[in-house]
Amino acid sequence: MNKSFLQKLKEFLKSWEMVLICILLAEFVVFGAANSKFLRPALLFNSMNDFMSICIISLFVTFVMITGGIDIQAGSIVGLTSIIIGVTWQDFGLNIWVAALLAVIVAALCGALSGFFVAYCGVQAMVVTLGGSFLYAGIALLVSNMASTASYQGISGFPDYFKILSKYKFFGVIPSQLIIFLILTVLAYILLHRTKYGRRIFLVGVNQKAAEYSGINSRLVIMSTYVLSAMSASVAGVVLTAYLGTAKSDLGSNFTLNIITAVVLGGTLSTGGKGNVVGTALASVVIGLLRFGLPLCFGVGTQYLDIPVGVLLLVVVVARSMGSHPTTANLIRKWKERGREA
Amino acid sequence: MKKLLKSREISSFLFLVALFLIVGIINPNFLTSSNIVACFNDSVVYIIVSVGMAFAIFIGEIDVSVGANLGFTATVVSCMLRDGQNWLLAFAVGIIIGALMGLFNGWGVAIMGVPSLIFTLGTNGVMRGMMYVYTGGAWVENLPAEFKKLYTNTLVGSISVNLTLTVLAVIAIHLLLKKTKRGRYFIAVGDNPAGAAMVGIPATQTKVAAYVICGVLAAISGIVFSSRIGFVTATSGSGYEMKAVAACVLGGISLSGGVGSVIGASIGAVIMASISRLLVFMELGSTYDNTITGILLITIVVADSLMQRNTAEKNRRQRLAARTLSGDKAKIGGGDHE
Amino acid sequence: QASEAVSVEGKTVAFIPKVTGNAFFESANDGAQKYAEEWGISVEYMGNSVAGAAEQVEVIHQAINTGVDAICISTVDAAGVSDALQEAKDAGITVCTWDSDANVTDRALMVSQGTPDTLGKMLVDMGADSLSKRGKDAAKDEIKYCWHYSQATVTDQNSWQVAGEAYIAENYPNWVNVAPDNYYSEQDSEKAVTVGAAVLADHSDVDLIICNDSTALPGQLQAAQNAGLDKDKISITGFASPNSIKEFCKAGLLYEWGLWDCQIQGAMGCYVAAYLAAGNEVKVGDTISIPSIGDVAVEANDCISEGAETADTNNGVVLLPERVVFDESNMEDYNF
Amino acid sequence: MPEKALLNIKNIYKSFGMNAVLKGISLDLNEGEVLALIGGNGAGKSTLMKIIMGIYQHDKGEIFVRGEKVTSNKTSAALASGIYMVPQEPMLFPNMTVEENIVIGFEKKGSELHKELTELMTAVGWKLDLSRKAGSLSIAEQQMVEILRGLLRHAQILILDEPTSALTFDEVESLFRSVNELRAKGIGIIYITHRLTEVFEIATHVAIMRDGKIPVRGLVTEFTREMLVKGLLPPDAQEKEDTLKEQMKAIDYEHSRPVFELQKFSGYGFTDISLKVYQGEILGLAGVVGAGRTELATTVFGRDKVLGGKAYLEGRDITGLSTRQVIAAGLNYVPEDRHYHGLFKISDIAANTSSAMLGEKTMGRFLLNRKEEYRLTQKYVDDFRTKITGQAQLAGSLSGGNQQKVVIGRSLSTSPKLVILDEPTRGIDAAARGDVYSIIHELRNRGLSILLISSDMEEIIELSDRVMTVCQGRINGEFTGEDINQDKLMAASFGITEKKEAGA
Ligand SMILES: Nc1ncnc2c1ncn2[C@@H]1O[C@H](COP(=O)(O)OP(=O)(O)OP(=O)(O)O)[C@@H](O)[C@H]1O
Ligand SMILES: Nc1ncnc2c1ncn2[C@@H]1O[C@H](COP(=O)(O)OP(=O)(O)OP(=O)(O)O)[C@@H](O)[C@H]1O
Ligand SMILES: [Mg+2]
Ligand SMILES: [Mg+2]
Repeated sequence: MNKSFLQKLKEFLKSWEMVLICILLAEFVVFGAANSKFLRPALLFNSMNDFMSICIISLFVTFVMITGGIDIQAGSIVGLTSIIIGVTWQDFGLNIWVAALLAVIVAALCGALSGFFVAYCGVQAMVVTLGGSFLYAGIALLVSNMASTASYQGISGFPDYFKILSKYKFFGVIPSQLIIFLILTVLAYILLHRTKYGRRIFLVGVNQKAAEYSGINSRLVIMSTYVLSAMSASVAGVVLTAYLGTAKSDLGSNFTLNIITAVVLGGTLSTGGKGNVVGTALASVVIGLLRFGLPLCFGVGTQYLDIPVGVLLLVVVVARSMGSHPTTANLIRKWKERGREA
Repeated sequence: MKKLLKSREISSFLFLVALFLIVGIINPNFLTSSNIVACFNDSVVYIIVSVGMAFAIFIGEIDVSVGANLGFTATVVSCMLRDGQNWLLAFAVGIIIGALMGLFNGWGVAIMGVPSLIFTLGTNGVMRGMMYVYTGGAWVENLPAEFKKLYTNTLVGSISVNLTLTVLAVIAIHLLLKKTKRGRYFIAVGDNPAGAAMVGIPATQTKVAAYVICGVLAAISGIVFSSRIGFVTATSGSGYEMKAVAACVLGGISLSGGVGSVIGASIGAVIMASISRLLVFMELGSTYDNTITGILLITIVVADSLMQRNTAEKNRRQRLAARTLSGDKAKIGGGDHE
Repeated sequence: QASEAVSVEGKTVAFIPKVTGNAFFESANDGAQKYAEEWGISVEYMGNSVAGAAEQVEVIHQAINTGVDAICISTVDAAGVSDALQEAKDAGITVCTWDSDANVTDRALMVSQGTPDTLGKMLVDMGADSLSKRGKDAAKDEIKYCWHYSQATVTDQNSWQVAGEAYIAENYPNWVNVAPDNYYSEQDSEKAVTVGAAVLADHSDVDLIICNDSTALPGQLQAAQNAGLDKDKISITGFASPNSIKEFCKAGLLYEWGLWDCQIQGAMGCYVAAYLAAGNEVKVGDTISIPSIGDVAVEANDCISEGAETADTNNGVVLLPERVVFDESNMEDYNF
Repeated sequence: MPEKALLNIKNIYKSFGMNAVLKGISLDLNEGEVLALIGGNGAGKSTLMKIIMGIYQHDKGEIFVRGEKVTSNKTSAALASGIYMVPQEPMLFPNMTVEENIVIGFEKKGSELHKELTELMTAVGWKLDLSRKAGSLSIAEQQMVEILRGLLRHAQILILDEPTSALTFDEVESLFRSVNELRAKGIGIIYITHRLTEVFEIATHVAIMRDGKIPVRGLVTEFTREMLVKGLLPPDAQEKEDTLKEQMKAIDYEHSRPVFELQKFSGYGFTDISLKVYQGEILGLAGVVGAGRTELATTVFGRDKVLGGKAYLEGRDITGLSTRQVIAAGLNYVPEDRHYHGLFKISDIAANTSSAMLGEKTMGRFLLNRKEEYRLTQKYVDDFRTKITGQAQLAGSLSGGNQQKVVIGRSLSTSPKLVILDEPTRGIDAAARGDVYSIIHELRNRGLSILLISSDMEEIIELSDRVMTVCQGRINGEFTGEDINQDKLMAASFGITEKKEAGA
């Protein structure tokens, strides 16, 4: 507001997002140098399709984590969405869009249920959503039993106009999933950083009691973040179902760790009160490109990718906490002072 | 007060009994003594890993790398045994690996101050990957028959030696935690870290120790795991971290730290370990596995939390009401201030 | 006809399992690598440690990006990988399948371990044989049996179970299935043992357990061993690699079990993929001669899945020449 | 001076990051001394004590205990050498019992300790249920547990960091008795406080800390109250307080209407409260800690259940409304506990100020109106002369007084008709206190009604037009004009005077 553009720029250059952008650039440089294929737009964009679901969910799990909670059930809601779409479309004859809408509504209810337990019953988010991850995955399996086709055959044959949702390529290269992600990022950014609702999320995360004394309905705010993250998981489920052309109950079952990694890497404080949609979006892309680039450029097998992602997470969090560690902080101060004297 | 403390474990235990009875009503085959004993026998791996997790949770942190730790240790120890190495050496190597992983986690969490969920998530990923690197993805098979016998050896009736040792160890750990000066530190650190520092409790050391214990127990459970299963796959132990957390919560341990006991964790572990088995007896098939686990977990924690909140609220109101009541007395008796 | 086949030398094949870290797929990869050296092709083993459609699509994309000549895949879910395989075809990559098939229109050749009928019958026959060996009369006694495998969602294992049930109904009407819903252990070794132990405890009188899954069989055997049973008290049989069961056989827990030679299957899959990628063309009825393995015939798709169409060229099924029943006498001849 | 000082601190330096807190502190403590350490908020008193305890490490300087240089900087070493600190905020283990809390860390057997503990408790004359969970204790009781901990340890050097800020009169009395007994036994005590009366009551020596240094120290007898106040204030500070009382115009009760009214209002912790607050009036609510005034305020504010009676704001019934509705109706509350209920520490000042306004249309319908937020924040920053580096500064990094100004600013942002101020100057230093007083006066002069809850009698006397005393959850006195004085208020607060006498 009262800051000059230069000041803002300076602040941005020092921000965590800038670090992420640097890591992203480093990825492009290293991978690009190792194998020029990496830089081919068609390949690069195509590869993004494979991790867009994680990016989409991470955006809104950020909301949950800002309130001081955590959401480890989002992954199983992806599968639940997928199988609901499949079963209601194939066996109940619903229009595919109606089926998708229904799935999103069910997901929202699931999120509301977990959110209710967290916000109104005061149960730890970790346990509730852990229970939720079991429960919703289990329900997905039960729904899949309702299908007339034997469960091992899966449900497929979705109409093309549904599949195009995830398959269309703008200008022949930019996949629609990426566009959906960008739209959602902008949406999440506005919601979190520009609206009164977003401000309430932050305040509740910083100090729930003080928020209540300010007349904020903190429980409703907390619950709503779980609804939002479940809905985003559901959108990811719709996108993924359209992308794969098949409805399965176990889609997304192993997304959890990647989602949390992306949110944390994005700079969200796991104790709540601090976080950033842009950081999350960047971090999720950083992870995705790592998973794409390492096999392509260095022949690392997919089953080994947990190592570099884990190492990246460890290095980043340790480095960041080192910055605030007393001994290093002292070192930095001394170093700065010496710089001033010189 | 002490009774109240204990009641959390007792309510978990009653829940376990109720669960068994319900299944017994559906299928009387379940309630044979040998089957019940088998339920406990087969819970040993879960008990050990959950007790380890309990230490991490006591201090107010979490360790989601125990599953990978378990799997990795199982892999390394099994490879050594398969290749005919000395058993003691193999066990020692396994336990050292577990301790080192615990130490590393402890360093990250207690010394570097990284949030524990995040840090152990990272080590989890790295260790899972290492399992592949170590085995190249292949199964470790054909473990020595004598090693597998370690699991089935029985003591009294069909109660296994493992179970007996585990139960004794759990009781010993429980007593150490409750009765010794250093044992109490774990709970204290989780209860109020800053307060712990005030009375001279070495908070950092205690936290690191908790992680080392957690790592060592994960490693031991990895060894028991391989002697029970007889072969180790590249995904062995995945999912154990969450089940161990669930076991602790079912056993009345609060995730915010400072509350609960290892006995509670063990009871929770028996519940978690028995679910697949219960489903077989209920003819429900594994389709219901997740649903039931989820419902169990949510119901118990929600009920527990509501109950706790109610008592706290009741206490508060009683305390406040007592103040105005004594006000009445003051009026009548002319004040109780000398 | 294929006398002047173009050499496969120098071709690169991406060999994709359903999931890595599973003994069956790892053995198949070992076989493929072994023969690949001999044939002068390069086989790249690419997979994910999680068996999921989304994960497998990622792997297929990885193969396409790396620029392989051919893909030889065991699909997790035919529908789920359909589009990805089409993309591969569009990129000029030959797609073949092995073990678990894709939609017939998405691939050229499939190297199949056999029809569901053959495999279902084989499982039941091994069971009947085990029963006879311990003095039961499979044809007359009231035999109690059940199935224990990975999951209801696994295509091939289910098709064998269905075929096996049909075969039992026809030939052994005296048998009783004590758990028509089957037992599943989701390829989780710990669960396999737990479920196995529970089955034994719940049905102490069960005579035969058929484990048509390579994790369920050792798990079930381990549970039996832990319960102090052996091959003369209960009959357990199924499909698993010889190495994972040898010790159990030596310990007297089972008479026989079976599998096809998955090393050969993996190798064959890679060979036919490279063969087509090299520009050779095959029709139903042609034979492909594979160095050091032998001649194999290309058959129509409907021999493994009823009513499946077969395209004119480069489409069909290659059946594995043999499936093996392992027992104490021959198990040391195999190492996978 | 005796040969060996109990505690000898030489030239201590300490910084947190870029913030240099201690800049060369030297201090001695001898046997049988009670050293009162006073200083503004953030002067570094607690930090210095934490360094003595080995919780923080100093950057430079030396500490000697009984002539021996302290080499280990561990808390356990400090405890072993006979130092114990009762921290400013009690730090008990909420899930442990009182007894477990006190005996933790001892090597001795439980039964022995229990015996010692009960003996100790009868000696000091405090009653506490040893088997209660510490989490259920009131702050005063927690403080007692902390002190017992130190006594049981037979500490030679006892540090009390603002021990009385939450104690009742009785408890303060018995604490002082124990302090005197301990001093007689030759124990050295460092006593940190913001209450200057206490300094003269209990201390033998006094040291003033300002700006990371100790510019003034000596025997208590050498000082007067005025000298201490002068020593506390920065050299250039001007005396503001004089002007206050004179500016106040008397309220014309005849023609004024009550803005706020409680009729037989009851809730948890208080019963049968009836009172009226008039336009432009400051009604003081005096009492001792634990009288139930905070409960009254928070219940009116929609945080707890109403058990009976009615609350009216400008004639409108606001009984049992939610906090949000109460705020909208025109009432706001400045919580007693700034840290837990008031402040968003890791949010910026703008977000702190506007947080209660988020329900209003002026802050935007859906999107947040940043311009309006900036204007609003700047208004209160300017009005209250809050010292900030910019609106983007995090509230947690402000000093206590400035934090309080931010919270008061928020409570005014909703343009309330009545503001309830609960202990508005608790834990605030003298300079900031003056600022807060002038803010309160200004508000009154603008016609705002204020309900002032305070346990500081001087504060009540200085600010209020009319005072009511609360004792054990009931109103037991009303005072106006000349009646508003220490003696009468104190007596009523402790329930010694009956209502009729007081009213007469
Ligand atoms: N752990 C810490 N990290 C960073 N800064 C700190 C820390 N502890 C204290 N400070 C800063 O050090 C300064 C001195 O704080 P301290 O608590 O010692 O003051 P104090 O004199 O005890 O004040 P009060 O009267 O309010 O208790 C303050 O500016 C405070 O913000
Ligand atoms: N539910 C609670 N949880 C934590 N602390 C509380 C709670 N209720 C009161 N306190 C604290 O206990 C102390 C005693 O105050 P209490 O609310 O019991 O009486 P009070 O009427 O507010 O007294 P006063 O207004 O004179 O300080 C206060 O410091 C208050 O902040
Ligand atoms: Mg202080
Ligand atoms: Mg109060």
